[in-house]
Amino acid sequence: MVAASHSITSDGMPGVTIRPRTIVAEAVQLTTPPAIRAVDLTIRYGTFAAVKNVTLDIPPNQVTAIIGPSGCGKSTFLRSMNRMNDFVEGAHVTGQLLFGKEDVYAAACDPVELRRRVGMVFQKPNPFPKSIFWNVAWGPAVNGYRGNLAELVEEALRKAALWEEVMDRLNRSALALSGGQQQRLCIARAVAMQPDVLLMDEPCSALDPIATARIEDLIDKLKSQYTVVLVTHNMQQAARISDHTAFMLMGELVEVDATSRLFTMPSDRRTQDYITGRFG
Amino acid sequence: MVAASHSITSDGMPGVTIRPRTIVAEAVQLTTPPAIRAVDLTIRYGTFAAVKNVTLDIPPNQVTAIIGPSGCGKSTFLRSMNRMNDFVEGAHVTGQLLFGKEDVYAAACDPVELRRRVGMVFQKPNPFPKSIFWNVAWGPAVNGYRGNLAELVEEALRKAALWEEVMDRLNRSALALSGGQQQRLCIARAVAMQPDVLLMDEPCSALDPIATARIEDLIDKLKSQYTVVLVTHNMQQAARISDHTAFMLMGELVEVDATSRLFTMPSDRRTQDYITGRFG
Amino acid sequence: MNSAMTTAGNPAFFQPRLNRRRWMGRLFAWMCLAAAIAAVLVLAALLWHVGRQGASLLSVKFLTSGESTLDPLTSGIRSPLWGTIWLMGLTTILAVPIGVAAAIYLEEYAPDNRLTRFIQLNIANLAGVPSVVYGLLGLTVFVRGFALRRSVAAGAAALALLVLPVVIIASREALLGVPKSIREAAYAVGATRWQTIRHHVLPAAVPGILTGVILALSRAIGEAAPLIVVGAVAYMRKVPAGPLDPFTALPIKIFNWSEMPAPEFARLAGAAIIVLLILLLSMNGVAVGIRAWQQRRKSW
Amino acid sequence: MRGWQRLKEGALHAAFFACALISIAVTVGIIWVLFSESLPFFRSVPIRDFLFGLEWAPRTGQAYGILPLVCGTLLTSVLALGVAIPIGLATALYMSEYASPTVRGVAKPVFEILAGIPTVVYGYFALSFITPTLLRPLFPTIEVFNALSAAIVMGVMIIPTISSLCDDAFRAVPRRLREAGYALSATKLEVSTRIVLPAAMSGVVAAVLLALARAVGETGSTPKVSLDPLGSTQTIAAYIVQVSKGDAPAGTIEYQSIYIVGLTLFAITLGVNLLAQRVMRRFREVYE
Amino acid sequence: MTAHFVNLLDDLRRRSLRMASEVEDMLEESAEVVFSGDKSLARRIVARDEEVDDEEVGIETDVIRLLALYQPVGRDLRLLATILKVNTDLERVADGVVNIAERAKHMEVQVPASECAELKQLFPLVRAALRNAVQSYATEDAEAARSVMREDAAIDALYGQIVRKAVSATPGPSLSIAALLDLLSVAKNLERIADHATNIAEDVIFLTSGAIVRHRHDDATK
Amino acid sequence: MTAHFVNLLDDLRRRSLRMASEVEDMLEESAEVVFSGDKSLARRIVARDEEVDDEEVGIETDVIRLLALYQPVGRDLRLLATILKVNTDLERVADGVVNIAERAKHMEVQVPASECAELKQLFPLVRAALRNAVQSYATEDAEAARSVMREDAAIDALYGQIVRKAVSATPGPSLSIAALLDLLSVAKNLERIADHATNIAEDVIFLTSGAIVRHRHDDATK
Repeated sequence: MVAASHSITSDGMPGVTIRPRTIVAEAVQLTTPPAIRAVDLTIRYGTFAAVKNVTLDIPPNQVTAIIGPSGCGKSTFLRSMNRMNDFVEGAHVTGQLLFGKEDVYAAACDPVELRRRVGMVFQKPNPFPKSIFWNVAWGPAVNGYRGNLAELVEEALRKAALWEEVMDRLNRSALALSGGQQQRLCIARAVAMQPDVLLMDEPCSALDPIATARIEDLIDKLKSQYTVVLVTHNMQQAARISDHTAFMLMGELVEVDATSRLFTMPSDRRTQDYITGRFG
Repeated sequence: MVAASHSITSDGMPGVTIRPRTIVAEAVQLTTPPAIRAVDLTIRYGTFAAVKNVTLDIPPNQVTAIIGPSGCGKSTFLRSMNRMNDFVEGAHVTGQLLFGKEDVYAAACDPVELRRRVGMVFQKPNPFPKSIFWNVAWGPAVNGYRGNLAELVEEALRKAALWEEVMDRLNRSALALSGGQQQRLCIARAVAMQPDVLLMDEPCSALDPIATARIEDLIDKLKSQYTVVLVTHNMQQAARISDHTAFMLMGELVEVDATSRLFTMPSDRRTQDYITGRFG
Repeated sequence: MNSAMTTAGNPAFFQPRLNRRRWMGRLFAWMCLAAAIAAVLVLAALLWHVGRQGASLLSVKFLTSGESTLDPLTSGIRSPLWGTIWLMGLTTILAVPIGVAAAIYLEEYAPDNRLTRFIQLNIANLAGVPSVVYGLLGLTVFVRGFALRRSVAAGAAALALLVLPVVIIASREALLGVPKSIREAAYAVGATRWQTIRHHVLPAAVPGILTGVILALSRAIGEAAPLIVVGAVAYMRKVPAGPLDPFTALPIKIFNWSEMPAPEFARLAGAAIIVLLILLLSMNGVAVGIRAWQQRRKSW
Repeated sequence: MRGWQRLKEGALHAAFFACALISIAVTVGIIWVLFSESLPFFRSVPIRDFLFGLEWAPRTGQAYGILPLVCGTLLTSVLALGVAIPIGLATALYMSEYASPTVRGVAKPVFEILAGIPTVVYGYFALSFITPTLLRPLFPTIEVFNALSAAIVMGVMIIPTISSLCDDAFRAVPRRLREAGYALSATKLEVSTRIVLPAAMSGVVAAVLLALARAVGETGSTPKVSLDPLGSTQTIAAYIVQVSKGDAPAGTIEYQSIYIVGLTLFAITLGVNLLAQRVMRRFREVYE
Repeated sequence: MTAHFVNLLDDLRRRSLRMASEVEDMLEESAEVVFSGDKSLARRIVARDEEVDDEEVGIETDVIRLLALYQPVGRDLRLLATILKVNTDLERVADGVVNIAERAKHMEVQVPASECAELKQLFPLVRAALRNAVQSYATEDAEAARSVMREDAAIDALYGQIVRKAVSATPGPSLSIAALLDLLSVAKNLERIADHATNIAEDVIFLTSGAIVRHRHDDATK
Repeated sequence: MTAHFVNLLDDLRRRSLRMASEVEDMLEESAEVVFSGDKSLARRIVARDEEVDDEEVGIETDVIRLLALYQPVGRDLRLLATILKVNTDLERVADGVVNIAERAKHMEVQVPASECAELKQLFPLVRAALRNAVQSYATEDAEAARSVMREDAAIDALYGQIVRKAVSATPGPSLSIAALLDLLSVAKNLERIADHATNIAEDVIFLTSGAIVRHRHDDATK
């Protein structure tokens, strides 16, 4: 269980509380151990391999962007990190996906518990058709949060830079908010679970440029507290907000590098072609 | 009725056939008369003015992009050019919209005839659930095209850079094509009507970057034969493909200029703020 | 429009014949309108006819008195009305929980395998099975097999089976209308499947389910054929006191009266129809109201 | 997940599954009942006579040919479709393409009411209004229980089914297809009949088939065998009701005959339904 | 992401201005070296130049990085282009200052004061030109930039005077050819530093108006 | 829009290369002016410089335009940055050439051949350096660029030799101070042209590898 969520350790399963920070760095080249590590990860839908032998470290407290053309497997890869692919018929995973020391696809790993620690924000804003307050409070409430819910909601909304805009209408329906506000609400909802990692699946693709800019600013602020993994097909967005960028093509990881390096001096020809638009 | 359409003067209304080439250039500063000219155009939905007093010339055989934040009226303005707004309940137009010399909103103007000469491509690819051939041939057939349909279809598909890809499966359903191909098919469909003007309403917003690049290349090629008016909320796209860019804000036309000028030296503070992302 | 720049093709190849097309369009629109009006006229004629026949007999006494053998025009519909109420109550209790549960299974739990597809196909077919066949099923299984005899319970059970597929389909539609993104959102904050269904999917689907249930019941309320087959009696003065008592119902009484040659029975049937239609309309009204409310609320 | 939570999840899953299985039990029940009750029938009547016999006279205990019943059913149903298809389709086109939102808002509930009116009411309407008031002046020889009035009423009864399902099919055609049509200089008529209608065609066909299935399954008028719409016919459903009303004692051949007749009805409607579903599935694939 | 980019852009601009004031400083010090012959100061100038060189590379890398990552347009793009151009000019100014310092260091035989009069006049003029150019860059003041460009003529004239005087000079024991060449070299470097100041002023005009006024001073200074 | 942009980028690159060969030409001509004293040729060089100036402004405008409109990344961005930097260097080379031609024009008294020996050596070296640098730019050949950078030392050495000789020379009737200064100025300009050639070579290395090797020749030329 994560450090902050001590309120839910009451279920008497202390065995699951392996904390990433206790690992003795096994990857010597890294100063801090990766938040998530994929080792030779392959994801198949039936016979089709959507993700092929990907090995990648997601560094903690940074923004890692995954870019690539439609159907390159980037979304599938992202969704494997909190096992949202479980809901896809016929998805099959081989290789390892380590969240800290824990293998996400091991039998001992409970996806419900995992998702509490690895939050997710989706392509289209998907607030619950409830009040703004309960949108944020529902996740913690259902997971037996025993602190002050109102405080938690305020804190999450503040972190998502939404508090000022909604503080006087917490009981109104979340569906009355604008698209950009809804997406920030979804971020607040994820943040309220006090996760370690935030997965974002094209979080701005349904928003206009202005709302996009606000979300991007927000992601930039959040990365000091969370590990952010962002899938986007907007290369400029990856360039703007990520610290690291991974480029995928037909299920394979072609190149991963510091973003500023990847966008000025990509080392792989295919990356070069993709980012300069010469692809396909 | 407009000049080229002398075939329909059989309805006994010869008085309407004023031809623009007979004009003694009234706008001296222009070398060629504009293809479309909006003069003090205002479009209201009920009491809400979506477009306010816009005066703008669309130069022929060039690409004019209209940019602006969501809800700035750019789409409404575009759709006024072929009277697609007629289908919107409560839309009301004042001011003039001249297509050549003809006032599009005059009682004498038949929107059906107008739309044959002012083609449109929509945000989401919308091929008919028919064969590829009939997608292209349908418009001309309905309008009593008397030439060789097969040749017309081939020519249109070639112009839309799609012929090579579909020549051996013209009888297959258009819905089996990829999104990018569908959009090019929609362009071919518009082109087959031999219009003077092509209106494009965010033609790439539903496509991935690769398909987008192909459509943009295509628009660039088409502008030698057609006047293209393009609405986009992707500023980069406007920068890449247009010759002129108009920036709209809250229904007003803020600035219009050569694209390279607008994107390096915008003269209006609001344009500056919008293109550099400081808006809102 | 600068005809100078129409370089592509020759516009002379087009012969749009706009006047003819405009004229045809108007003609067609009028034809369609006429068809729609014709359908409405039938309804008007029906209502007018029924009203003319039965309105004068309507009174509180008509609702509360039993059938008179002496003077048909003093007959009332006490026992068929109560029979119908009993039937509806029991049918709801039997069909709705099972139907909604089955729909939840199919939408939320079922894996995409042969069994699931078979269940779905089977339900779609059940919805198309004629009501008479349900009557035969009820007759064999409930009346004789479970020895419920010709009771309200047997009739309600047959009706419950009749509306079950409709309830399942309507509930599935309602569940399907809840966007997948809402479920994903719930799972992503660490909710279990049941928590997701209980807190988000069901509340969002309830209006749709309710509408479907009401419409299914309003179909059941007018059914005569299966009840006749199961063995509702046409003539009965008593009101059923328990689920195992014999019964009659409004549609059966209407069917019975309308087949009688004497004109006063046609008037009685008309009056009963008015009662039945009022019941139906109020149920439909509730359903339409719920739907309108839901559509206003739903903005995802 | 806590232990008890896991248990609860599992129990609920099992319960929901059980409910879903009930639907299969119903089908199995129907088929088992129909077969087991009608098997004894063939002990006394040869299958050949049943399938190809041209007379249906169970009362006299001699003729058990199903063809007249099937013919009667189909005649009534086809006549009903003849009334319902043009009106239903035109109504649906009007509703989805021409009607303003206000008109729609009024008309749609009216059609729903029409759809919700029970069969018995229509039967009453046919007997007490259509035949005596409308048809008798035109065809003085018409019988009280005639196929024509049954067909007209049945047709009216299924108009809402057709118009509502077609309306749904037309409205499922995306708005952007219509816009594409208008942008290609088409008139409303052309867009309606040459884009919307073909695009929704399989939905229309499915609607017609479902309406047919409903017509087949409904109780119509009563006895006699003929293809003359002015004469009386008997439909399958009507036969079952008629026999049940008469309280035929179990074990008699008349009692068994309602099961074999029910089986026939079940087979016909099942066939039509399966066909409709196939068409419907193809229609859905186009847009989903 | 605008907020982040705006901050980065502002940081970069401030870095460029810091480098500019560093270079101004060095120019000031070089005057001291020339007129006092302080060799350790000369060495310090050379050392500072290395820092300037590093900073130049750093700023250029960052400009490219911001161009690649944030794809600026409008004024942001003009600012980045200006920073890039000013950066090059500042580095060249620093190089010129180093040249002056190097020359001054091995001015073994001091140039007689009589020969130095014009040089003593030239130094403050050039320093003022650079200071004003940097100032106009800091305040984005096109008018100030134009006045820098106008003043360049005076510097050129003074430099011409120095050259003419040198050409007509008679080398002898009090004025070796080497000393003369040193003196001319210092003057030449100063003149070029003033040219770079003019370039900076031109860049400021580009920044504010988008116009490239290089090679067209007549129009621009009006 | 890639196809369009690729074409524009290619056009711009070719324009830059054309300007480079123009400047190479001018350098060639300036040698002729120096050693033959052809004054009309000198005037033609000055005229050509104006064209080069215009072209420089044109190319820079286009670089900014492409940056604003197409927002390139990766190699495209590096190419644009390189074009921009090479552009500046080429313009400065042209300025140097003009300076040489101007000097040569008023070399009233011809410098004696004995004094010119090293200059005669220097010209072809510098021309080779510029040609090789432009060549490496045209072929995007980092190896060739590195060899240009290595060769710069020889040019610096030769220039040093010329300066030392001048310092130790005795001005007299056969060698006026003015002539000596002209000679030195030509040599100085040549040396600076070679520096610009080195800059171009550095830019080529940036283009091919993304590394900025300025001020770090030791690493780069290895």
